[in-house]
Amino acid sequence: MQVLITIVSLGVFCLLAEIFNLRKLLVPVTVIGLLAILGISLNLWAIDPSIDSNYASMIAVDKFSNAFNSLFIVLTIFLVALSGDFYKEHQTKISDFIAIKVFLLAGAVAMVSFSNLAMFFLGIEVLSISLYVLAASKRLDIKSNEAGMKYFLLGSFASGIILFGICLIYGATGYFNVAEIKDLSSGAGIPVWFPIGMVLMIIGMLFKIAAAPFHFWAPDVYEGSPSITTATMSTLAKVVAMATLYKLLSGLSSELIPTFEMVIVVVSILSMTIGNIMALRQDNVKRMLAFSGISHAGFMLMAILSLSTAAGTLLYYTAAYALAGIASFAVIIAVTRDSGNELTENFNGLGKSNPLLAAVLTASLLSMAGIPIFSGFFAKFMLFSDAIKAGYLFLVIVGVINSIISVGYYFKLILAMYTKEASAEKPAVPAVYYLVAVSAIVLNIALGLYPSLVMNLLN
Amino acid sequence: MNNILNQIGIENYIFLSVLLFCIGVFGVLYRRNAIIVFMSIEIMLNAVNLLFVAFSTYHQDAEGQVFVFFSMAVAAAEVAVGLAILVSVFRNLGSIDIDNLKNLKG
Amino acid sequence: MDVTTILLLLLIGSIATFFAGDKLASKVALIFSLGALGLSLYLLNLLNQGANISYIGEWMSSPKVSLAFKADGLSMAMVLLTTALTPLIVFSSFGNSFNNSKNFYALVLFMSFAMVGTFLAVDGLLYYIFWELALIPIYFIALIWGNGDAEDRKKAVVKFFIYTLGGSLFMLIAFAYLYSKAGSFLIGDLYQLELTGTEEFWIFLAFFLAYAIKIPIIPFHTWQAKVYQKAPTVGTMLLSGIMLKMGLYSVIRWQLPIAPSAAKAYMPILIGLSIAGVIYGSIVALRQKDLKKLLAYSSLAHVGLIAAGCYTLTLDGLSGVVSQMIAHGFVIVGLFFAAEVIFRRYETRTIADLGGIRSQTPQFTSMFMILVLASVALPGTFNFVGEFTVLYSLSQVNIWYAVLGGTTIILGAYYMLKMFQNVMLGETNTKVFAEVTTNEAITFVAIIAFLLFFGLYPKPIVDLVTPSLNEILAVINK
Amino acid sequence: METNLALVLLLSPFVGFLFNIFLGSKVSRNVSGAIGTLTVVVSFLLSICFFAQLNQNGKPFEIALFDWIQVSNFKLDFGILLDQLSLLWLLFVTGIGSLIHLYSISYMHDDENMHKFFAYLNLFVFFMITLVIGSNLLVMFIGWEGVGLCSYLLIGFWYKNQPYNDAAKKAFIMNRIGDLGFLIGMFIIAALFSTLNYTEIKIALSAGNADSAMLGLAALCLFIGATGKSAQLPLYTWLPDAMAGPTPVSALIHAATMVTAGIFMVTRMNFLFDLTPDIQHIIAIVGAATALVAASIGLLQNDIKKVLAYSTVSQLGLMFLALGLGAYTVAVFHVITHAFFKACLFLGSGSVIHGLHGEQDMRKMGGLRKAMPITFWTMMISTLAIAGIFPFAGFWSKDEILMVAFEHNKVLWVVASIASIMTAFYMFRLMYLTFFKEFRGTEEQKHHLHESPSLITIPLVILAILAVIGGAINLPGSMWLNHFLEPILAAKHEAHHLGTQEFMLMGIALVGAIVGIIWANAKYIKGGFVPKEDADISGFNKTVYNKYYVDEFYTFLIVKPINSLSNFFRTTLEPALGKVVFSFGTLANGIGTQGKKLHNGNIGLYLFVFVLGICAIITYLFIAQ
Repeated sequence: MQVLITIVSLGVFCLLAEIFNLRKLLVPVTVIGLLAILGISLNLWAIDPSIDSNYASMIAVDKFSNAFNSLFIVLTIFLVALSGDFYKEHQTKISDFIAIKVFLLAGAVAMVSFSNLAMFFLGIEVLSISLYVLAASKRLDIKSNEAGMKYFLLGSFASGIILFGICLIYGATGYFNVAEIKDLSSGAGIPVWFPIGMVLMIIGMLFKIAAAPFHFWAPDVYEGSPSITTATMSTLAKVVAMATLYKLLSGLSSELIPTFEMVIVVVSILSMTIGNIMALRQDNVKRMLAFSGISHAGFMLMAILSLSTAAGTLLYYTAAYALAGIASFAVIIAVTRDSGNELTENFNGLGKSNPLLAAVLTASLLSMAGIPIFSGFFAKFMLFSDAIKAGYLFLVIVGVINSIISVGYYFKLILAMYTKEASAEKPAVPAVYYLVAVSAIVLNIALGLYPSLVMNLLN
Repeated sequence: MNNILNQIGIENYIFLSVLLFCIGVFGVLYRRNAIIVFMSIEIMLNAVNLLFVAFSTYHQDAEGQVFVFFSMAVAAAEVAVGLAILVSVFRNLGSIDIDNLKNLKG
Repeated sequence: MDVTTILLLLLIGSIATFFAGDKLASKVALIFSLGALGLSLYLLNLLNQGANISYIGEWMSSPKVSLAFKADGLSMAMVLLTTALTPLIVFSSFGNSFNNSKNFYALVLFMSFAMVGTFLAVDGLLYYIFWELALIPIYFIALIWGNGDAEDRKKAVVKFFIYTLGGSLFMLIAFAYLYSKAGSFLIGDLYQLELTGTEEFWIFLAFFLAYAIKIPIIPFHTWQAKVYQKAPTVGTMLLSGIMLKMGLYSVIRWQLPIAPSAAKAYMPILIGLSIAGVIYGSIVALRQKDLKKLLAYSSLAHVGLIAAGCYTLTLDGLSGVVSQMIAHGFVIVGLFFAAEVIFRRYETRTIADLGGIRSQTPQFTSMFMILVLASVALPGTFNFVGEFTVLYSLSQVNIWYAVLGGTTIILGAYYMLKMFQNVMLGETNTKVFAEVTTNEAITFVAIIAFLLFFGLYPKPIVDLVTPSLNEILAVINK
Repeated sequence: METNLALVLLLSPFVGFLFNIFLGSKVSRNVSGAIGTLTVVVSFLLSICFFAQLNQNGKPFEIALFDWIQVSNFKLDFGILLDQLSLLWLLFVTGIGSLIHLYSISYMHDDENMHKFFAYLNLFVFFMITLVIGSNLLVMFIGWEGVGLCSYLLIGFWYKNQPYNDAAKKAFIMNRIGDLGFLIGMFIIAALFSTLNYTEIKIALSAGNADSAMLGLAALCLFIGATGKSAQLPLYTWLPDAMAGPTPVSALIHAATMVTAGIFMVTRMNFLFDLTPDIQHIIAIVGAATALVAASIGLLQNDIKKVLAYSTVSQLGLMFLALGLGAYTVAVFHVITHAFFKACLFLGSGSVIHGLHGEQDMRKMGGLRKAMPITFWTMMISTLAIAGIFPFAGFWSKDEILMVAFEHNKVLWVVASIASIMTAFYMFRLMYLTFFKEFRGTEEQKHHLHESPSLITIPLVILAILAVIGGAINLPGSMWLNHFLEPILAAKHEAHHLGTQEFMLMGIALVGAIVGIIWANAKYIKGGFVPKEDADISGFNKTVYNKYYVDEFYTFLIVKPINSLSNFFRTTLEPALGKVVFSFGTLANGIGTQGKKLHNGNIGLYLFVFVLGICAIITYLFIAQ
């Protein structure tokens, strides 16, 4: 709860900063503030997992939520750091944007720390509404408007579904408290609404992680949104939704019923395949990464299949994926900031004109493709390993085939960087991009070299 | 309160809510005017709210009603943002037909 | 002192090369690769004295992966092949100039690092990581510094990467499966697993896919010729000289002992495919128009025979395979270098444009001739020792395998001599062909000296690898 | 001491090779030639020493130098075995080798790459010695392949001429076909006896419990090896083409030494072949057939060296006939006499070609008798020898073969006799066309006609003398060779006691030879016939002239199909296989392109699919439960 409160306070501070004209200091101060919050979050590590009863049992501070919180905070630090330059044309609104990001983080923290469905719902809505705003934040750009509109319509539709699900669960059990629901859910005589409610909630979350067939919004919204928002969606929002889905499932019922596992398997296969195959023919990098994100959602769904043991793996996968995502978006923003579009052509000749950024982007793409020594490899490997243990060899084979396909489009970008000639001179890139990109990829590689750092946290 | 539920039965509330919810869903699916789509979503949310209240009564538990307040607040916030986006869209596009939002595809 | 020092040296060398700058890069790379060679010879000496130069350390606990590097005779032989060829390859490139040479040489050393790691690692996942790591540098080397039409090259290189990666990923599944059974990736634990027939079959198949593409065994070879042709010669040398040996080594180290009964059950198919590769590669090589492509197909034919030797599951087969791997590594590097020497002067590799070189350059002719002869396994060269032993082991399994596999000595002579005739002989070419430089000559002489010395006295190598092969055979036949 | 001497014997030509290859271009031609010759002479002298020693104590000298190849069930070493058989071969290899080196100093004097020539020639002698003195099959195989290599290098010595290179390549590949047989044979033997050492195989065989089918296969495979190297049916076609090389090469490699390697090997492995009578029959039949076919082709050839080449093939056939009949000594005897007179004939023809500045077509010769008397007389003697005229060396050895054939199989005898008559005919045809009548070449050539220098004629004379007296080593009666080889060949072939039948056979052979000579005389001296131009040859003659179209047949049957298969693979199958792999990518891309149409940006569709997804999942869950 401390974390949540401090984050919200930081958000409020950001808003106030506008009033006191502290715009120049805003980004550094927010980053420092977030680092402090990260410290708090890590400090909580020693505390026994317990439900924070001081706040009406709304928040549960356990290892799972703590670990994910820390990850979210790290991601937010990167995203905020990138915002400074990204919004430099919009100085007057910068505190709004940053405040929204911080509030978004608050929503994210609420989502993984909930021990009451009310908290869950509030978290998800805080996160979603922040994203609607961010997606549509380029007011004069019709694409940004369209992205915001699409995201909003589909998102609130999904919210309605989730809400309906919560309602049915409440109706079936009479509780919003997760622990109580779990107790009741395993007992006999539970009304039929309960599974329906569960399913509706899960479907809502599947929408949030952009799993097929609920993925249609993702490419459009990713493409239309300002790049920094896309970065937020594809890294932070996706990771949050995935963690929440995991927590929701493991929190509400002890075991998935086999038929429902089948649904997850099908959705996972569909997401992987559709994501990868669609990504092959994309010219817009953001759109391509959107489809890549869809396929990663499919991969992450594998973790659901070994619900009791896969928390560590999921944390690792999300961390690896998000860090690679941050690194690649840092480069993408840096490269495309002056061109007005995100077509692959912008990357032509980057290997010569800016070898460091090219190397970072290459590394992050390789990580997403699952090439060792990057953490993406271990992430995939552990997922596969867990899935095999759970007896889903077939799913793993599909996953592997998809990994092979994915190399095709990741390498398209790499090829553009190294084999094509640059069309125009690239202007200098501010240092912050280098800083973010390099530190994200270094973290990624560090996770690759020492997977135990993360793996052992939750096991 | 008990009496009313005894007389009518919780199932009927559920059916009503589901019906309302479905009306909302169909509204979302078939209408092309963004405002009407918004309203349909509101219908969906309100159907759920209704059900929350019914369950709250059924379980003799106030939490459900408290939740409705959350959900109404959230819905209001959502619509506020939604309308803002809609205004922005209308300014750029001169229309609020969602079928015209086809710049992003492929 | 253990084998990790070689790895560290190569890794540091790679970084140092990168920071040395474009001018010094090649020299720094040469120094480090020579250092690695010296170090591996020193370690070999330690090994021969009975010292323990293996290393095992904890890496991660969940999944349980260890930093396990075992240096037995087989591994050391392959490490030596790598560390001996790397300086040679680096040195051979002194006559070329590369853009961004610091990146280039850093990648070469990094690749060498990864390959040494592959040969040493005895932890499944660690091995797999090195296996994949080796792929990345060669991808960039071929892509960025390759020759020919950029679009064509890109297509070929990307296909190569995706194809080999695809195969390897199935191996990864196999490892994941084995891990779920054994709870460990250590090779010793994997050897001891009791697998059912079906399990073994699928695991064997997964490994086979990875190795058959890498080696390559037909019909998984389609990436090979184009990539060899398009890659810069250094890349081609790395690929053909060392990298495809990774596949063959892995067959011996991983595939056979882990799934021996599948290997036994499908032996005819495996040997048949391999030998079909011998004949097919030889026949395709006959009419190639491009010198490097011809050599690529010759390589296909040779590794086909080597692979056949692997699958005989006999000591002779395996020890012949090791000899032949080393011999082929050297000879193919030499042959590609000869192609490069010609290219440096004539700027073409089209056989039809060549010819009539011999009269201008007697030294080069002699050295090229010796390499051609080594490649057709003339007795007295190391290649003969390997080929003889492999064919002998095939004849032990079934005399017809030896007969069919033996056609390589006929067809090999046919296409190699035809190539030599068209490239070197005939009326004096109108274009001037400068005699080889001292640097070039040193490279050739080193290769030739190696091949001839071990051709006459292969005992050190055979003695080195036999004990470890016996251990592996004991596992296979348990 | 003996070891060192043996090593010197072996390595001396190799030193010559190294000297000539590295320093040859820096010293004068004469020095390089002299070094090349001397190193072979050293080997020759050492061979004589060893021979003398062996004659004294009768103990063969065997030593294992160092381990070489090691496989699971046995170990192979570099071993040297100097016994009666190897020393005999050594003597004539190094002896004739020395003479031919001497000859080459003059013959090759104008060639820019003379030092290379000597280098290769030395290398050849080195490998030939290796082949002969190895103590196991694998060492023999080194030499076996090594001489093949040298043959390749020397046939293609004038490398600027692509047809010559083709001939060289052909020789190497044909040899390699045989070599594969040799290898397989070795494998079988190694599998059976776990050794390749001659002595050990012999001991193992005498135990007599080996599978006879496998033995037969081994013998057959080894014989296939021999047919390659010794140019027997069906692998003989390379030898006539090999005449592309300089004439000394033809004399040394393609007449006297290398091509007899097959006979050496079979003789070496006599204990194996003796146990496989079926294979011996095959050998005899192949030998006889080769003798006849090659002789018949020789009848109509116009290239002086081609005639000699076919004659060589034919004579080798006779030797194999003897081998097949178990008469190893007889074969060896003929090998030695043949080496003398055939080397002489080749060198003589070289002298003629030298005198005519490269002309090899007999139709453009004639009347050279006066201009080149030494060449003429030495060649005449050798011709008489090869034709089997009493008392020249060839008479004795060939007669022995015919006798053995008569004893075993009358058909083979008839075939061999016909081949002999043909031999006499075409050899005299050669002599008549070359040396008799008027000169048919250009005026300029006629103007330059001269006898060759003494470095060329001395070897001719020496060889001619040997062609006369060479038969002495195994005259019926003394049978020195038989006795000498007894330790190796274990007296399997009883020496003929001279009876009526023998004399009668000798007479028949002699008469046959004379008939051949008279026939040639009638046609070319009396009739004054000169062979027609290529275009005018017709009918069966044309078939024979074109060597029964065997080369064309091979081209059609093997070379063409392989090449078109290669083309098919290269242009069709390879891209197709490549496409299979690519097709996965293409398929994925295609689906992607189609999928783009599905993601059409319509929110209505997105919502619809969303709802559809929900309905599907819920329906499924209800049905499944």
